[in-house]
Amino acid sequence: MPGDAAGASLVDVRLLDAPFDPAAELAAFAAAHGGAGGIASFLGQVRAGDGVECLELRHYGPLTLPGMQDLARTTQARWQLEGLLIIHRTGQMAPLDPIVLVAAAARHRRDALAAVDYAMDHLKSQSWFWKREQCGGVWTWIEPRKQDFADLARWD
Amino acid sequence: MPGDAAGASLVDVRLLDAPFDPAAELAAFAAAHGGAGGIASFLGQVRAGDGVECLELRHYGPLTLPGMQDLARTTQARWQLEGLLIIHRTGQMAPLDPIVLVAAAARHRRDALAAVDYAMDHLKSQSWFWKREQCGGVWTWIEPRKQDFADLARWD
Amino acid sequence: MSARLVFLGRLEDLAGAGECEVPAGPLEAVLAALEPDLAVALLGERVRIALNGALLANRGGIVLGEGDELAFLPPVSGG
Amino acid sequence: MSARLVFLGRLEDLAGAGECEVPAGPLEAVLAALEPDLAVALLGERVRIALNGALLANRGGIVLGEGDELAFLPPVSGG
Repeated sequence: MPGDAAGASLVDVRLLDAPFDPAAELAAFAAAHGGAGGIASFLGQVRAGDGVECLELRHYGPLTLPGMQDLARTTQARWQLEGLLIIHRTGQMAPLDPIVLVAAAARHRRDALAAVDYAMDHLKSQSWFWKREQCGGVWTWIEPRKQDFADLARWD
Repeated sequence: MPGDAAGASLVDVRLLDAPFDPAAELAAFAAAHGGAGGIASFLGQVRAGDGVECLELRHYGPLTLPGMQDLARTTQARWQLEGLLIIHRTGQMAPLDPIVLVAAAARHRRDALAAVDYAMDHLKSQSWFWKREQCGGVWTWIEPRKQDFADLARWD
Repeated sequence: MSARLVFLGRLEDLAGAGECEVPAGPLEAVLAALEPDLAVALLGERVRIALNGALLANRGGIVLGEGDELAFLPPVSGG
Repeated sequence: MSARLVFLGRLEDLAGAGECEVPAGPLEAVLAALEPDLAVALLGERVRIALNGALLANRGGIVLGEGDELAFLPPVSGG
């Protein structure tokens, strides 16, 4: 329901091809939804120290952002949220660069934490992203992990 | 084990009687533990719009901070974490003021999210804080909620 | 010779202060000298006590010495 | 008359490009004109396909028309 007025004000979903500042995004989100009482978040960054020189995330324009928006609406419908933020990078990233930020504001702590958990599991395993890593100058595509499917099955 | 070298570098527990900036704290935590890959957090703020003019948290010096440090060590022992931050306010706070910030850095998303969840449940129900709210000029002490005990029982 | 009682949460309202000086001696004698309403509240089964910062498992046989601090801790507030 | 094939993830490496122009027509004929290794990979059962941005439930009877875009989507990378 892209035209849904309530959804439009509560849900902020972005697919970015340039770096973003998670602290600034969280501060703005907390200010906008401060009345909720609680804000849970998860920030995924490119790991350092694994020998990965560069991480690249590819997406498919016609599917990736619409899929993230669907996920946001499903998440919002499943828990009592006062705000939901989903930001995901595409393109090439260096170690320590932010990849994904999910934040949920809710009156009740459980709702906020569960919504972040749910959205992350689905972003990781069901969103249209293909990832490759450069190590020692060689690019390798990353395959799905069994753990992702196990994570996902928790919500069935 | 206050003298434990690894614990000292991984765990940051603070009891503050003055305001703090959650965005700046999270940014510093993410920078310090960026190699972990994932950072989960929960921020509790004084709710706005409930008619609460002021929230006050009292503590008992000899027990409150040591109890938080014990909780941090228990949390760190239970999950694979690369960093854990627990900041809790005392004193008087206005609507939208930050009360509590818990953040956990881990290689695996589940560990970070579960650690934050666990630490919040125990901070809320087992830490030595007494809370009162001022509404219409009248102060009222807040009683324990059944939900807090239900939350806690999930970890038994 | 005096000791100190510390009242947390709603016990502070009842006591009219966050703490008070009391003569040292057995806890029963100390409580007997307080306002009856306050003494009853301090004896509530959900009220825990800490002597010089250490939680006590039970309150039998407590004798307050010079400079001791005994804190009365009602249930914490939660959520 | 031409259509476009789009290759995601490791299929791009195999194809040597992220996309390519092909003559319009039935999908079987389009695939038959590609490198056999690539055609086999595109037919993999875990590869999903999207026609003009809409995921297809199955790939029977697809005929590419002028300007159509057919994307081949291998399993996403996860974690």
